[in-house]
Amino acid sequence: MHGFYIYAITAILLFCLGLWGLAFHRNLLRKIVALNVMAGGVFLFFISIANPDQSGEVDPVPQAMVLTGIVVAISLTAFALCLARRIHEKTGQNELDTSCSIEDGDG
Amino acid sequence: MESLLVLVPLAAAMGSFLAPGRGIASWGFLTSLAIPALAAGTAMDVYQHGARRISLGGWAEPLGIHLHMDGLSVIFLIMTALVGALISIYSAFFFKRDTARHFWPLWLLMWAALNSLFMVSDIFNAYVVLELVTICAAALAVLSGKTESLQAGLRYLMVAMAGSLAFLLGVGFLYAETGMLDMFMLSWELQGGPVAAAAFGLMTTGLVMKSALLPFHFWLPPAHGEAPAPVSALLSALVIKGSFFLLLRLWVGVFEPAGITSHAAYVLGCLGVLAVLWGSYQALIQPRLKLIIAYSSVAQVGYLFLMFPLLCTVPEAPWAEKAWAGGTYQAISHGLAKAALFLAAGNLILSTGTDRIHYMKNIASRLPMTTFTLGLAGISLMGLPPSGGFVAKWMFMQAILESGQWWWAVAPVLGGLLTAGYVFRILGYAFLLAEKEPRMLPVPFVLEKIPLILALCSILIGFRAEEIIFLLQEHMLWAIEVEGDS
Amino acid sequence: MALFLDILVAFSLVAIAWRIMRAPGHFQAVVLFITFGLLLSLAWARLNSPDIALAEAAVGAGLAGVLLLDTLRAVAQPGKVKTGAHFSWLLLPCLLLAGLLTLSIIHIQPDSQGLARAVEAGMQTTSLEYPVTAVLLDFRGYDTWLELGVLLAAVLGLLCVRRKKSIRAPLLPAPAEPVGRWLISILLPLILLVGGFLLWLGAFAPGGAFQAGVVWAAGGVLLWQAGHPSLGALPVSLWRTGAVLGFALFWLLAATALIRNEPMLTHPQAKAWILAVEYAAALSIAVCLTSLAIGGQKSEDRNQKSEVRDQRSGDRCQITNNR
Amino acid sequence: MIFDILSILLCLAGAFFFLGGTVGLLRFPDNYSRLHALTKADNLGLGFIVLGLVLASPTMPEIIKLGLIWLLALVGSSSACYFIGNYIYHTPSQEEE
Amino acid sequence: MNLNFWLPLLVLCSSLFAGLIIFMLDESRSRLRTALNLFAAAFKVVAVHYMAYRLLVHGEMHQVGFSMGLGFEFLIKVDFLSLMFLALSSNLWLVTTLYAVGYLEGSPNRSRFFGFFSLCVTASTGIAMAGNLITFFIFYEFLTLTTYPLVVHRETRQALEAGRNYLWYTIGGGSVLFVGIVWLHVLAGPFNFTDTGVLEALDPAHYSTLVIIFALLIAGLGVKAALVPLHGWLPVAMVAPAPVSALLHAVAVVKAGAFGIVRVVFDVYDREFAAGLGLLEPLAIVAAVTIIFGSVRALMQTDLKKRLAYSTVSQVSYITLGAAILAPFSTVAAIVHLVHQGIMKITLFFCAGNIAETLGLHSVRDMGGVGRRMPVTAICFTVAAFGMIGVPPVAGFVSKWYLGLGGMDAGLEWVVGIMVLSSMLNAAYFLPVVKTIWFKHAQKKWRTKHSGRFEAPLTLLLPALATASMSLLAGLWAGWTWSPLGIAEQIAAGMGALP
Repeated sequence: MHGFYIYAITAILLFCLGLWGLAFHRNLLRKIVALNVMAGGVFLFFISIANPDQSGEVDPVPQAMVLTGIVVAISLTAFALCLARRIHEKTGQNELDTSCSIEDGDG
Repeated sequence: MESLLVLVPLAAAMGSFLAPGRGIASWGFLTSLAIPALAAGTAMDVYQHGARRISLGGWAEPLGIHLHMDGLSVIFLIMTALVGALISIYSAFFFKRDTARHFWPLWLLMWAALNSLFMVSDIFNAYVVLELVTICAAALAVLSGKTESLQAGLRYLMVAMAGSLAFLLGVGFLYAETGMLDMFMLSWELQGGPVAAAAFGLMTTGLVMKSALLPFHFWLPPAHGEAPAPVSALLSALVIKGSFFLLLRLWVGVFEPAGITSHAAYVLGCLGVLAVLWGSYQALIQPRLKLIIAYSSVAQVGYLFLMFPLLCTVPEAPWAEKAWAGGTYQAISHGLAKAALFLAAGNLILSTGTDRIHYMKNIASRLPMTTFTLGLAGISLMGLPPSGGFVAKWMFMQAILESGQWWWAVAPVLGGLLTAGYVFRILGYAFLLAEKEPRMLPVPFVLEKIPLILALCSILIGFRAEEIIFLLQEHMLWAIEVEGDS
Repeated sequence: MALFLDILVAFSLVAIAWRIMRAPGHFQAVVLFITFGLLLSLAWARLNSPDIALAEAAVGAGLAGVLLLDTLRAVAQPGKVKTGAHFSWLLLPCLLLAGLLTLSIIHIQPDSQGLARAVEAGMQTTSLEYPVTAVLLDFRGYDTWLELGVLLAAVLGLLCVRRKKSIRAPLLPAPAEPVGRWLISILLPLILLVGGFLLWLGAFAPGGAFQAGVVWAAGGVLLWQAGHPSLGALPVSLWRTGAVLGFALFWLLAATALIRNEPMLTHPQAKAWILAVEYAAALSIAVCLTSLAIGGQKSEDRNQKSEVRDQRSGDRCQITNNR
Repeated sequence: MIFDILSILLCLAGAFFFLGGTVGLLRFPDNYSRLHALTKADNLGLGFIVLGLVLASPTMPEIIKLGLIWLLALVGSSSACYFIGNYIYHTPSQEEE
Repeated sequence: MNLNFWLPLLVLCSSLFAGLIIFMLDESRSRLRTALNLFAAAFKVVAVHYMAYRLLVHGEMHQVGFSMGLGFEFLIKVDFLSLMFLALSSNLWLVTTLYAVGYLEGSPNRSRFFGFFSLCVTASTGIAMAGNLITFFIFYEFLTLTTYPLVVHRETRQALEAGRNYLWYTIGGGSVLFVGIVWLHVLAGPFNFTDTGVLEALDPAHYSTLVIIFALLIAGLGVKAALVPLHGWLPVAMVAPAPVSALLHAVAVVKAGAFGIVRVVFDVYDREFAAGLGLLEPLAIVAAVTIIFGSVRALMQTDLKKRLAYSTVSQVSYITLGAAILAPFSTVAAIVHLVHQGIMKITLFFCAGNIAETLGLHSVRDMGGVGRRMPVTAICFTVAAFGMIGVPPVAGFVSKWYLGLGGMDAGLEWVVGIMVLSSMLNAAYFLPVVKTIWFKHAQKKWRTKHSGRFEAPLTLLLPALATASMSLLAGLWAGWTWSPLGIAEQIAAGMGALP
């Protein structure tokens, strides 16, 4: 019972810390790590509600959802990292330009 | 029938992935033949027999996942089918082979995901489908491989991921509160309360981030402006609508019955008005055609959010039907018009090699068809009669005046004026005589026709609003609840 | 005592997350993130969810760690460690948000069983014996199917960014020393075995397609790291087939139901059907994750030239041909 | 009863070695000795803990699994140690943090 | 075949299809284009007159309507008032087309020009036949859009500037009008022009809202009708080619605004009810101010076309003024001036265009000797100018006479004062032009482009001649039952509004 609150609140804290990190860091890698911390928080929340009283009874549906979520998260992370890498190759930067370019379109 | 809407593009996606040879575009052709027919069939079905749902795998609520078709879904499905099919044909002629190899599987996957999204009934399933749309959209956005597009794509991806995670946390809260995931069960199970409110806030924020409403609009113009033209069209016309559709579904179906929407609705409405003004203003000062169109999307998305204060503040409001119809109409006519605009911009780039509007001089006589397309789509965006945009504006305006929340009228009136400003800014350059004849390449026949067809569609849907509005009002989400109960 | 342990785990999670955000060096942050993943899997073990713990240990700590470290190596800027951070005041609203969400969490009555009862009822009908696997493959098979789609889409996205026909990373030079080779020769069979075991286990106990796929993917990454030529020798068509196989079988499962005039994804509750799909899914997950892990590499030199050409020609359409 | 006490004692011993390894990691002056402390102490610590758990576990399959875990951990940590050492050896200019 | 159904559609489609086909024609096929255009115009004239015959003589009702699913009907319905505007626009389309063919000979982008020209006429036809406010609005906005390409036709920076100006004004006006229409719709539900007393039957609590709505409607329509201070776009738009100016001032745009005001006052609000709400007097004052202001500004212009433009600002407000005075005579004046002003002003523009095109003269000061060089043009100009001033027997006199009578009837003596003042101002800015044309000698050598048998190409000369004689005839035969005045009198007597 108390376990539920402990983990749920931890989950929320992780989510919010990740959110802050996402806004706080300029480095793309750090942003992606922050997103993953957020994801960890969300997943932790799901599992904490799957198993509120830490008895043997575990709701399998959130577990399945988290498994799905982990795959989705790693897919997006891998793609984002690949993009970050490509950007580094082209610009030598690990950050995004904040200014919107006015280059020509897809010509 | 409905399942085929998902199965067919998925099969084509696999096909184009496994056989990326010379005929890769034929996968797209086949799909764009099949999907409009299937969507029309589904629409007829719903039109005649009312809303229906199927349980995937034969597992009933609350365990299984369902697909849900009602008036709202089929209208979005048809819009997606129409826009998707036309853009597919355009793309078949637009992309060279080495780009086509990457384009087709991603777009077909995304098409399936969008179709699935418009039939979604399960909130976790909604998350998975949204992520599929997101990753495909981000990958498509970087298709050109330019640095700007890579940066824009990554920015979009990260915003969308954060939005999805907020949405997912909201799903968790709802599940913790009610122990179920099906929207239609939630709609009569969910009571108000802090947990539901937290879920509401998280899901709304997440989806608003993905729909690019004002404070979260920053990712949209570069992402849509830097992508190749057909991709910009897809992103603007369809992808934003996906998350907006889900938001609408959740608000009207789940949270409004629970009575936790009223204050937030005003916030969304205000943001919508600001988005209309800010987006239009930005569109007025952009130097590039595609950026103008992209900022116009920011503004037009703002319109959509006017629906919420009109729909979700007063229960059982008599004007709700009008706001409902107006918003939906806005969504579909914007989809059609925006696709037409981006494709026309694509033609322009093909022909002149740039989309800076200073170089657009004299296209009115050199590319009359494209100019005409820009004009027609512009009419729909401005909401001038007779066009889809006008129907939307008419319905909205009626709802606004009937509800007595007259201050929302700022958006349609001023927004319409500003829209006229940027549309005619484009057309003004188009009519301007060039000092010296610019070098222009001819544009292939099909590429010129397709945006014109899209623009014409966005006008024509203004003529026969009756059936669409019937579909929307007779088979509204909340009208189905009784049937869903059985 | 148990409570103490929970508090300890929870506190360390938060503390590590804080350190991840505040770490001055990127390398430090990544290593801390790997630790974070391990700790998270510990939390899940504490919460009686061995499946998730397994998956997290393999993915969150393992695969994500490899990805992050690899990227870090590629984008390292020697002599220029910028911690270009801004918006530190944003911590305040984030904490406020945390406070609000916590306030609402206190109102959750964690005694509702969720869908556990419905799953129990469903277990009577389905041919699978382990609830989590049943939910994944049967009750909510649609999610799993689309999740394979997301994985596939990520691979497609990678190809798109890299402008490659297939994920074929340049092989690292084979290690000169015997230890690496020895390690591969010991670990690889073991990895194959463990993956198969997990897959087999999934039908009635914690384990299943996903965990097995991740373990196999780890094997693939190891192969690549060790510069083993077998990965490069894989024909492109075979690789493609492997990547879509699970997805395609799911598609068949969905489509055949239509022929029998049943809702999509309905299937005769024969175990063979489900198991075939599960095994194919495991294979596809392994192929896709391996591709994701090693596909972000820069292309080989030969490819690089064509890549440059690609960029220059950009997206100009067939018009140039038509003229 | 006697098994339980023995098991607890063995686990405590394992924990002690882990602690020692960690202290070594933190306190030793150069990379090689740090590595040494870490791997040696961890292997030993894990060995003790596995032994303790073996004493406490009821069935044969579990005992085998525990044994496998120890073996795998040994393989893993020793090769990791080798790789790290190799790396440090080949990049002498790399200063410590 | 049910003519009552098909005839209005035919009238509408004759120009619509002509326009669409012309768009598709290649630029070089000028003969085919001209033939098509003239045929469509002639067909339209015939159709309109046949419809007029059926309506006026046999009392047949022409009506087409279908529901758009938005809670209102798209309704096309022809009454006497529609007929006035229809006859004006169809006849003038024919002559203007002829004129434009000659005027634009050999210039680029003619397909686009004539296409939009036809669409523009379609829009004004639709405005004439609209059976309710929403249908009216649809065509009204359509008109805005189709005139833009005409205004910017020359594709110069100046033309674009004028076009932008035009758009800001008219689209802004359109938005205001839109708000007014929707509000009215929300308040009173859907109703047609022929339904009387709808607004009067409303809860008196809504009367104050009705005042606001009236203001919105008039403000929206006033932009096109060039009511001061919403007239700014009109003089700037003079950069467009002469046929376009003719169209803007006489047939389509300005007229549409004035016609809309007449509709709103007569058929939406009903004059008695509007007067009861106290709406008419302010409107009359605005109109009076516009009349004087326009005339004064016209006096200050040296460019002939500019002078004509300000003259339009002033003259069109006669219509508004007539509508705003609650007396049968002024009603007649408002309606009849709709036609009279059209034919007279178009004559003036044709003549100005002729002079500019043939001799390259724009400024009033340079026009000495034109009377000797181009006598026919000069005569036409003089007739129309006299009409504008109000010299009998030209048509303008009739309008002014009735307006004055109406003012006396309604007890608003100041209207007569306005009439006198305005006529004096009219004289003050037209007579010098006439004098220069006839009695001054040429100051410098003319740039002559044309060297034919006549003073100007026949296509430019004939239209001017035609409209000049029309304005003369309309004055001379004003007593005929089916003359503009005759029909206007019938409308004022309450016969125009068929059930």
